[in-house]
Amino acid sequence: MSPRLRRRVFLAAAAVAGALLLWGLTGLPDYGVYVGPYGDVLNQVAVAERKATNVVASVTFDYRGVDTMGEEYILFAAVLGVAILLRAQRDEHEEPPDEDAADRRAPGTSNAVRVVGLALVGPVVLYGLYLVAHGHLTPGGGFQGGVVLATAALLVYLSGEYVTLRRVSPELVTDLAESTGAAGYVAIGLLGVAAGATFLTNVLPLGQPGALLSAGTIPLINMAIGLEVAGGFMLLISEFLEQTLVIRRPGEVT
Amino acid sequence: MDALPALPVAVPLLVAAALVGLAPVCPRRVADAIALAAAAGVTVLCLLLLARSFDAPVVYWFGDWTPREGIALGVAFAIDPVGAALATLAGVLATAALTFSWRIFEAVRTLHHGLMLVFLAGIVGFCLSGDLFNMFVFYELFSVAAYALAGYQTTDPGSVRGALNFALTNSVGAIFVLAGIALLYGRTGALNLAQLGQSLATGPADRLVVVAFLLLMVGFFVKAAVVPFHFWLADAYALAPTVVGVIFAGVVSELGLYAVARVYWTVFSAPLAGVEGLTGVLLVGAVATALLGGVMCVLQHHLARMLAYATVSHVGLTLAGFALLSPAGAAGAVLYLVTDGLVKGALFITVGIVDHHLRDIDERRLQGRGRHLLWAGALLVVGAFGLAGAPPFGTFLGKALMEEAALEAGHPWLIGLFVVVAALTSAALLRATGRVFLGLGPRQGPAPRGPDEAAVRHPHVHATQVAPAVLLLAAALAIGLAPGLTEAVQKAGDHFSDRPAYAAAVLEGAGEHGPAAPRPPPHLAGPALWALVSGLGGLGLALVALFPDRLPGDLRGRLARASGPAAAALRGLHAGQIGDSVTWLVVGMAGFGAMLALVTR
Amino acid sequence: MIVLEVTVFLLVAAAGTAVVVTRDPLNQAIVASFYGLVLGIMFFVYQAPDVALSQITVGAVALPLMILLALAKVRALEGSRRRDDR
Amino acid sequence: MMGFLPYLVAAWLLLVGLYGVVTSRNLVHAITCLSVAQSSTYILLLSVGFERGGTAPIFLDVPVGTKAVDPVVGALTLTDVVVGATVSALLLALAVQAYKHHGTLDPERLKPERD
Repeated sequence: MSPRLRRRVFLAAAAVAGALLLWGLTGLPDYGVYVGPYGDVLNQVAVAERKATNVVASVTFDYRGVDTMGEEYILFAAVLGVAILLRAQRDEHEEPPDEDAADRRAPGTSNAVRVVGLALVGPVVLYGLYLVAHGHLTPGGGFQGGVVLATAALLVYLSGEYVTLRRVSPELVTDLAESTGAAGYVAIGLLGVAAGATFLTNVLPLGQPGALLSAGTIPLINMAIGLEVAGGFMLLISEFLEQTLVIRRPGEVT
Repeated sequence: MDALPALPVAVPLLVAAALVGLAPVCPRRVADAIALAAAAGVTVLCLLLLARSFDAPVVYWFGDWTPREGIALGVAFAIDPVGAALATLAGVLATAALTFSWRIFEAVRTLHHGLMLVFLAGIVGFCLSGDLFNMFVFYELFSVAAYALAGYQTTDPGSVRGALNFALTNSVGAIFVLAGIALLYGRTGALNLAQLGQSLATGPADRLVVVAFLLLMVGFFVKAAVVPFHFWLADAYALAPTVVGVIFAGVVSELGLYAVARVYWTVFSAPLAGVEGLTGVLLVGAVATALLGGVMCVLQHHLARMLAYATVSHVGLTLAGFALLSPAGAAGAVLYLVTDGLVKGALFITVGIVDHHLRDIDERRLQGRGRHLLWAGALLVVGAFGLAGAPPFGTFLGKALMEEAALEAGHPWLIGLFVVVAALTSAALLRATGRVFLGLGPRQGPAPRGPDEAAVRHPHVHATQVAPAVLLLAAALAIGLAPGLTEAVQKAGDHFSDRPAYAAAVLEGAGEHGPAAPRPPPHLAGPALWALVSGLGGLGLALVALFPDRLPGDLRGRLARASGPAAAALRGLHAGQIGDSVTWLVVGMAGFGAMLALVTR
Repeated sequence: MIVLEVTVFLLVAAAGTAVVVTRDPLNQAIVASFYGLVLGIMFFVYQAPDVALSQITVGAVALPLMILLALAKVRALEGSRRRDDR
Repeated sequence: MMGFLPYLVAAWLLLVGLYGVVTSRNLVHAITCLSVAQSSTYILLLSVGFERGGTAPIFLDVPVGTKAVDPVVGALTLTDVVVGATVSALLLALAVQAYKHHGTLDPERLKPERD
């Protein structure tokens, strides 16, 4: 199809599809009206049963923990995929950084940005760790915290310290963090099996609601995910970085 | 409580993570062996589940969250013979593919094995799950792994384009699935299939139910490559590495059909039971898919692409079985799907061997170059008959059951569709085999390039390459000859389509199934005759293609004039443009939606 | 409260449309980052702070960043391609 | 009208995103448009679980029993956000690969070499 024909066909079809979609959506209860029962039941029982004050966390990591295991492995698979695609490409395309690369250089970084960026790394890491550790109490958790931790690595890059970043997160470490986190989730699931219950049963002591050490396996899972997500996103970013930085000469940062 | 139902998912995931984590220190052969052992282990676990699920569905609540007063708090695997059989098929194909890649695929990395195991775990979880959102998660899991695996072959630029089209189009399909889930959740507040079904059973088939079914159906049809959602498939399947293509062609498309059938029977069968035209709507898709796939298959010269379109056309046939919306139709479709998957897996491996040893995969350029690989040609011929549903292959029995169900449902013309499509796909394969391995037919395209250096350098074909293909074909034959198989399959079909029993088993832990209604054995004489007709038809078509000069001159001219422009138009339509596939997806959604809205009015 | 909700919904619709009509991918990445942020704010309106947090970290930061990096890579490849032509 | 506005916005974003994918002349642009279409499902999911007057389902400062929105859709959307982002990352890597092989990001010019 030519672009113009395609646009016309799409618009015609989308008009019909959109009408159908809206027709179906009018069958929903009005926005703001919730009929339940799933969420209502969980809001009633979850805190008592799981001792986690954040019910979203109980749902994510306990009641529907197997979904989250799948989700974690989706990230795992995507990161592996990116690594396979881009590393294979790098191997076939390895060329030494050449000298007339001036027109292709990544934009330089000013000293002020560098200082601010580096100064932010500490607080960002702390915040990420906080999010991971308090996921069962307040909003946050392994996923959000993991991404925040990965952005700490990014800050290092933005401040132009790419060489430092390479030293901090070589592929081996991020690969290892990622796969340990992923395997950790399954291992925690097997704890339930070892205790004679089903897979992913929360068999650790639950403690008291609101305490940092509560909710049994939920904080452990959060840690596993935090590790996996931080490693995974760092790997994603550094794979793309590797791509851009092949052409950036070391010490060229101004 | 034993952990068996969770293991076929947990084990490959754990092994995948371990392989990736240990990649730097793990020798390649060890990694190969671990991955192969994991895939074989998954197969065995799925077989055990299959055996166990025949008496009653195996219901496994993760985290021990058994339902309270009919409300599911957690996620369950609800394993019946149909789901377990598909999971087993995936395990078998993955084991075969990894065995095949033992010698080939030198550039392989441990990461690739990890991805394969995640892919397998996703498929298995998808087949076993009894929760709609959990199905979506596993669906995305195997899809994401599949996108990466499809684009991995960096030497073939086409594979990247194919993977992009695959990933973009299928992601749109996934969005539709999720929108359907959201609609259902807004109405019922449930995600468990059984609970969803119970909740909808008391209500009418109103606009929300219809549109939710439409969204789920369209989303899963994208994966199944039902026309017009099929435009992404050929490039993705045909250009992917053989080790991945085996699983793609063997089971992945069929998973889309499985999902539609599963969701229909567990969730929508009560409100949609009275809808007269639903079978008709599904049959429109089935016929279009079967015929277009069959014709495109004949038009291909690239062997793997040929198999990819054979997959499309056989998805159409399988859909026809499910479309009858009867237990018998579902039983036939499932048997056909599994055995057809085994045959296609064997064929894909054989084509992979040809590709590896002759360094080419185009039937015209390969003309006569396969003379020293005659046994591979023999495998392709045997596979072609399996594909055509010749007795005693399991595909024959599956097709016989579907034909009987079609007669019962008052659609005798479907038999004609089966005959024609089987003839088309087997004709394409027989033509290519005759040309490549016997050198038959007029020369087309570029002349072959002298003596084949590549083949001289690779005189030895390893047993690890041939054995998987032979064993897969043998399995397809053995299933067709297994005693008591028909009764078992019919029983599985009955359970698959018994919504109240499924709901009771999942939500109330109800035990064994009642005794199956006794059924007369299927009539095999008629189907055998039809299989003979389509086999001969396929052979005849292949001979016409190979010896066109034996046709009377005016007939040949008329044929060429009639088919040339049509073939060119079809090829142009299938150029593999990304925007096109997504456009057709929306067109298909509009078309199926309009039909559904009409018949449910 | 209702006014706030309507405003946010309309803002989301407008920002999403802006992402699509911004045809230059570099500019689009910036608009997409803004869109991710608006979505995150909307999730606070939905009383879903967990989702809002991850939407902001992913949608407003990580994803636009990856888009920028991919574009940088393409630009680098373009440079080497042009040099090869010379 | 207010009762339907979020659904309308979701449907709009889905179609607009798909329009962008279909008409795009740049793969990176198309991938970003896909993420807009994907975001329609976030809105849809959170909307069907929203209860007017409900708090966030976090019972740290409020007692259990307080009216709260559905925690399940929150969990589902969390998964959805991650899935969307990871698929986009993978697609971007494929787009970079495509550029390397074909020298263009324009899907119109990623023509197959016909057999």
